[in-house]
Amino acid sequence: MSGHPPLLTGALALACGWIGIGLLGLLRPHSVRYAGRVLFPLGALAGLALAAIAIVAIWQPVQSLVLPLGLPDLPIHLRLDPLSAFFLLLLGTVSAGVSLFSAGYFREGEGAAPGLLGLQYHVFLGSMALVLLADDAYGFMVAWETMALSSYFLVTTQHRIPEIRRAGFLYLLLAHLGAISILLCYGVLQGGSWQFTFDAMRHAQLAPAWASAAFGLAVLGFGAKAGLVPLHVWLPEAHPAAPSPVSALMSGVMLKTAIYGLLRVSLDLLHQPQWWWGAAVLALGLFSALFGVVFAAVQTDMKRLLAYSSIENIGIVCAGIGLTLLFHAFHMPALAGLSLAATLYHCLNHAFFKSLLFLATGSVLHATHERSLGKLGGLIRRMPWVAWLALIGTLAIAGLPPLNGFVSEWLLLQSFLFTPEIPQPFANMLVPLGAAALAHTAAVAGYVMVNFYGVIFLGQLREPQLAQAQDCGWLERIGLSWLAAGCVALGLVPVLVLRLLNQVNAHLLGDAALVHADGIWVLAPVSPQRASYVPVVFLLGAALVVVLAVWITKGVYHGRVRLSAPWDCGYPLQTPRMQDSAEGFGYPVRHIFEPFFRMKRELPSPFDAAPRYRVVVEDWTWYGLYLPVAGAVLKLAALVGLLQRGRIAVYLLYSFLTLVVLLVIVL
Amino acid sequence: MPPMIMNGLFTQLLGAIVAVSLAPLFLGWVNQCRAWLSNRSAPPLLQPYLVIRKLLHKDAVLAENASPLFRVVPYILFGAMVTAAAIIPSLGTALPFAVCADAIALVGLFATARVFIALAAMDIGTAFGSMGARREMMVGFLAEPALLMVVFTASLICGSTALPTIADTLAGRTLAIYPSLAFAGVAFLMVLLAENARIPIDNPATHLELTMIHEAMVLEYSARHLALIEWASALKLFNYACIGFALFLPWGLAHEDNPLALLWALPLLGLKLIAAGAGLALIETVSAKLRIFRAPEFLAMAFMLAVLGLLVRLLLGS
Amino acid sequence: MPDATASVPLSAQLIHLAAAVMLLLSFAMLAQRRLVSLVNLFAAQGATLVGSTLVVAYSTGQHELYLSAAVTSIKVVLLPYVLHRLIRRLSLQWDTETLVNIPTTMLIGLGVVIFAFGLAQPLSELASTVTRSTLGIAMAVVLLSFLMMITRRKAISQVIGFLAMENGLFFAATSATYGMPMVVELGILLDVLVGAFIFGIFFFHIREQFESLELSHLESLKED
Amino acid sequence: MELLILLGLPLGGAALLALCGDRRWAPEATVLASLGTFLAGCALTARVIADGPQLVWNEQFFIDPFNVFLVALTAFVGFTTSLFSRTYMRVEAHHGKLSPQRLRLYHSMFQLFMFTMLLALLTNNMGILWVAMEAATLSTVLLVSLYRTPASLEAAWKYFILCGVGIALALFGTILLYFAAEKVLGSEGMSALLWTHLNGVKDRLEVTVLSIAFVFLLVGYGTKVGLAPLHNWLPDAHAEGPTPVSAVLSGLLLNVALYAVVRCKVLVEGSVRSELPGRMLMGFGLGSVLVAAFFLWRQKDIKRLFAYSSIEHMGIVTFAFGMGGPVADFAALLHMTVHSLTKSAIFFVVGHAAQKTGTQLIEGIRGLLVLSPTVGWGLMLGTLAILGMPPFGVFASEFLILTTAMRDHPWATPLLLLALGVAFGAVFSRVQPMVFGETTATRLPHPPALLPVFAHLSLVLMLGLWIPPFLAQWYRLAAAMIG
Repeated sequence: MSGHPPLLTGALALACGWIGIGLLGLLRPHSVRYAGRVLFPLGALAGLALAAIAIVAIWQPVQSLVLPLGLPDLPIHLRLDPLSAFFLLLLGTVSAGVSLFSAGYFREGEGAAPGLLGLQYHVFLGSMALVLLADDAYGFMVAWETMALSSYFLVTTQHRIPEIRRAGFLYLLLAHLGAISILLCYGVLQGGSWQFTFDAMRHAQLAPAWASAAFGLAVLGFGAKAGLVPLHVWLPEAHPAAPSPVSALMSGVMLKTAIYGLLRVSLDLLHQPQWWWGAAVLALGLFSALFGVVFAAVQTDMKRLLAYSSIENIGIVCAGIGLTLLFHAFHMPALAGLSLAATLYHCLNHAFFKSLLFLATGSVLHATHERSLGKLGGLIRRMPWVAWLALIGTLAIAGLPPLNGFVSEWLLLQSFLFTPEIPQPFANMLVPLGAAALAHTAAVAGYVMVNFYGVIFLGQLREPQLAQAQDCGWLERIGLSWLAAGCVALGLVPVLVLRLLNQVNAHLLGDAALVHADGIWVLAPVSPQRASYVPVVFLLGAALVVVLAVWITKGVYHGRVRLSAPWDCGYPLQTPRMQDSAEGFGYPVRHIFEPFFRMKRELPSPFDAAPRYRVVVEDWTWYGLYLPVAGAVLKLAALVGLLQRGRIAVYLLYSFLTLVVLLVIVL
Repeated sequence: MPPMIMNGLFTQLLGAIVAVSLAPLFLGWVNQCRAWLSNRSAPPLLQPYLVIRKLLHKDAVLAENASPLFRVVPYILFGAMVTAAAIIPSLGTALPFAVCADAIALVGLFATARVFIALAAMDIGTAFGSMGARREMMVGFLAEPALLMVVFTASLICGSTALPTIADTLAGRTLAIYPSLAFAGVAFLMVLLAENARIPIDNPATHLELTMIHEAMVLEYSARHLALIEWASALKLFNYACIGFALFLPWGLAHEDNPLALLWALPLLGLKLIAAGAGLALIETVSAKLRIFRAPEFLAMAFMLAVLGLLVRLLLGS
Repeated sequence: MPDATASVPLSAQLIHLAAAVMLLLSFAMLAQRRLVSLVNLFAAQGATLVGSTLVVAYSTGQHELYLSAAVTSIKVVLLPYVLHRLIRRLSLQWDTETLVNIPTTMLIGLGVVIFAFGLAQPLSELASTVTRSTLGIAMAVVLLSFLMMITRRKAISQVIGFLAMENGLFFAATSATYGMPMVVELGILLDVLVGAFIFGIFFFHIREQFESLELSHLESLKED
Repeated sequence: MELLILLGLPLGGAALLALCGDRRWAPEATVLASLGTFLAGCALTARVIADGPQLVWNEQFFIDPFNVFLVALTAFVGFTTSLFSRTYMRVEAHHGKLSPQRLRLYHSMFQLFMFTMLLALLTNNMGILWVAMEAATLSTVLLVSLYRTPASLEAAWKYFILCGVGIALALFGTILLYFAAEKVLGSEGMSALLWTHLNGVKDRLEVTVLSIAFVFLLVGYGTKVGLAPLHNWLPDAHAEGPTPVSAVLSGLLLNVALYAVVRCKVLVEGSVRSELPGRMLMGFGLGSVLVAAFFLWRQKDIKRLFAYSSIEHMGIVTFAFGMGGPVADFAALLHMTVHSLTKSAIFFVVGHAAQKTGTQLIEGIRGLLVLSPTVGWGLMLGTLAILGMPPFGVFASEFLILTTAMRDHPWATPLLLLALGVAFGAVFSRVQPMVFGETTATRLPHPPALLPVFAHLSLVLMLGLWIPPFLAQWYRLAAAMIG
């Protein structure tokens, strides 16, 4: 099917174009103007173009292309099918906003030279596009690791700070381990035919055991990238370390490539899932979601908070994947389609609101040079643009109607409501627990987001120097507004999005998996009797009542207003320190979910002259998993070290014994 | 057929208007019952209306550092509650606009209202405001999933998440005992108490700093803003009551086939409300206010009950 | 069985004798403490090697083996001479070294010899030559010198062990297979000589660095 | 003809430089000689591409796809190394670490080493192969001890003794080979040692003899390959010798030794017709990978670090050869190529880094990006390449090897996974702070000679994305021959 399919060629050209734009950056590596006015806007344009191509391609039949590159027996294959097209759309639209923002964001003193940053940034984008286009194991792995590598360099932009170096190392280490297991997964998938193209893998017949092995390796590998518990530890380290646009891309888009890979392997390459795969992924996802949101609630660094919230959202997405596999394994295409649609929808939503919020934190960071929630506050009065746009993101990520976060969670809950029809006693017990966990996660997410927004943007300024904070520049505003608009649009016209998703469903699960998506306004994926949701009318109705209320209260009665000092039950002394800090706000969660945490508290005694309260919340996976492993490695290394004590006679003895042993073996 | 739609719209509009107008009355009724039960001389039944009217006439006093968000929140709150009232089948189940939002969306709507009021409470940056916001959100993230679970139990029975459909199916069925619904009912009651700032979680009649939740959030509001908020919370209580009726006492709602049913659906609703108010007052009087840190346990109990209801539904199929 | 022995041609008997002597000598080297006599033993071993080579050459009439013998004799004469010079230059005449418990070493050595024989048994079955069974002895000599290198603590004795190993190899080459092709032999010999030369250089460097040839000085590079 | 130049030039160069290697123009002379060798190598490869494998000089020399690409590689790396050492050695002398006589020794021995490498690769005679290997040891042992420091002397001594003994065992193996062969091929002439002839009759050779011979050869040459537990000389020699020597040791000597092992394996497998040789190689390979990976965690000296990484990679290659089959052999050959290119490049960079900071200790080297960006990026990229990060070529071969292992020997893959992960963590956690971060060292005047480094790295990059057809063709032919 080679030749030159236009769309695929175009997408490839844009991916390479990104890399080319990056290389342009080396022309004037130290000029901020050049990077901000030329490179990043060009990148944004390329992103939009890519999105356009993807939207067209999602309706087209599959296109594929073979490049004269790669290994001799394995030229690099490319393929553009609805699944990859959907994720390309995600990549294009989100990266456009992020690139516009970055155009105004990067300045002097951001560590590496802007030109170099531009190079790494655009190579990152290009490699992500190639990951989505690759159609053979080798090309995929090359693009995948290039993505990891470029993002690593972006994370370590300010490499002079030891913490950032540590974060980068942890990230690359986990990414590499994940990559190796993905590699092994492909090694299994090619099933003896020495063909590493995905086509060959689709047709390879695997024994169930091998298939399960492949799936396990895939979950391990892609989970390490996506941040499934307990492989999540790099996220809360790397996201705060990276410059905010990079965190936005990593959290918003890169994690989705992992989801893409998981879907590609589990639904496309492995055609016959077994039901317990689904159950396992579902459990894993729900646990990650709960874990992430509960940890997000106790963070005091705004970017760490968002990182944990990413873990939560990825958990929700994985729960969706698990549900899809479950239904698919029991041959319920319609339900599988519903949950797959929910999954992909949530990917798209998360990409938008999470990058929006990360960018907002970036602006806050630039304006205040402060990442700790304990030192921010009241910024809605200093930087209204960022604050109001961030409010949209906050409401969206909290899963509140009529914004986009709610739609995907609504769809997912709907598909949960069908699990009782699964002919598997254990599986259909999942509905109460799964739905409960999901609902609970969503509710706590609302809590987390009120904490996030309230502490950063509302209240009084906690530090005097916040008074100097400036609102962000116009390029940043455009970028933020683009993403915010995305959040609103995705929330208001879900049906149109569902039509796109239907293409993916049909491609992956067959035509029986189409979700009911007629009209434009009424979202009724199964049937209007079953469940329906019309965000626009919903919004209009509420707005109407609000307007009426305003009109009545202002018009019928007088609208007089007096300003005065806050009342606060008449307490005379009020300082900014009296409002809840993030620690204070997170207290109930710490109190309720105590077993989740590994807490160190410093309580003041009644007689302290200068009483101070400190609480450190740590992740037990460190102590339960990572440190023991590291310790074991070091111990082994110490043992191995005994091999070499410097005595030449001993070395000779080794050779002698080796010789003797081998001779004995031979005889 | 147009007449059908017409009286559907009429039903919906009527429901909303009834809710908006009767909500304060319901609140007044509950307070009166409480007063009687605790041998106090009761305030007049229309006290809430008087309060709202008084507040509407006053000059609004705002903190200097109040942001626009702080000013718009009361209207959003009110709007959300009215929208909810319009969606809930309080009088009839033939609601053309009910397709706009099913039960899950309804829960989402309540969550939105909660988030906004909490944000507004944090806006001024006073100690009490943020404390109230924190507590309110805590109650929220425990009560909301419980409510959702209650809804799920019902919708598993009826195979739908649209409230009118649920109400219809439940009403249509021959009277049978649903253990799952019993569990769900108890859970719902607990959620209702918690969400509407009633004893044992909160005490609407107190301004004791350490215990108040809802009051702490609205401390900085005055005049028309406060009026709207009070009205909205009365509406909230009313809505919850109606949800409860739709789920557990769905009888006597008007169906599309006979518009005249509205004529006796309305008094029936009144009766239900009177009974519910009395019951609510009774519960509030006999139970004691919990310490705020006991609240999670109370709500976790509600959550557990709801999930149990769901499990029972799956196991016994009833 | 005497008649069996008698049936073997004289040359073969001589070679067997040489083989036995070599084995004996390597045992002696394994046990020898004094450097000087170690060198002498090494020389003796070389001489035996030359002898056996000559016998083989004569009996099989392969003339390039004469050359090979001559070449080997260089080694026999030259290397011990050089070593003696070195020892005198570095004044190590009276230098002895403490070995790890000679009886144990001997026992291990015996084990090694048996192992070598067992190993060589199947091979010598295949050999076309009269002197096939010497292969086992050659292997034994190689392994014994290996053992000696392991047990020694001094640079020089280690080198001597190394050279003795080369002797064993030559013995295998000549007696078991009637010599490798000439080019190869020359190359091998060249390497050995150069090697010995380099060893000499090393002794001086080590000496000037550490004031002795104890290997215990050469144990600083290790994983710690 | 090319053959004559190929062998003659280094030999003549060695002789010439032995006489007057202390002149000012000596480095240039070395470069010229290496360049000539390289060109001759290219010509030879062109010839072989044109008209296939050939036997020359009454079959004493044999050129087939397997060794010709190694010849080209050897000549190329030798050339770039001489380019690098031109600057490097100047600086060393300028720091007063080396006297002119030492430089003379260095230059001539370098050429001699190149000669022995090429001889070992080109010869068809197992005996000459042995001689060349031994000569390689002899010519490098003095280079390792070039600085005459106690440590370097010790390293050289260990190198000498261990490899000497190993080589002696290999000789015994060779003798046994001959012993087995002369009964088939007869002892007249030297056909009984000619690889081509042996290869022709390999299925008629005696099984027991050959298997014993193989054990001796494997232990013998394996010592030079640096397979655990015979590897102990390797880190010392690499760490203590001058950097160019470390580069050629790691980049060339190990390859050639492995080449010898594989040549023997081909013969033996043909005769034994059993998995045994392959199993042995796999065992050694796996063991080396594991041991090296854990050793990596203990390193404080940067050159030792990369020496162990060489052991690891040789282990991988050996493992791949052990698995056999077209894919694995292809991958192994590719890995040999990219490893020697990458590793020598890394050693070049490390040399400059050590010169700039004046120490080989990892703690001492910090913030190279600040100190000299090119060196910093060179080290970073080289390290990532050697750790098997795409799009560099090392990944391509590891990709094939791992996937093959996953299908054919799944039991081995967890070990490989473990080893690769541990190695990655160890190396990267040490290199990252060297490249990144702050530094206190001051910039030294002399500019680094990074042309070779980036030449190598770009070649490796190319091999990761596109393997030239003719190269792939060799690999395939060689793999077919190795079987």
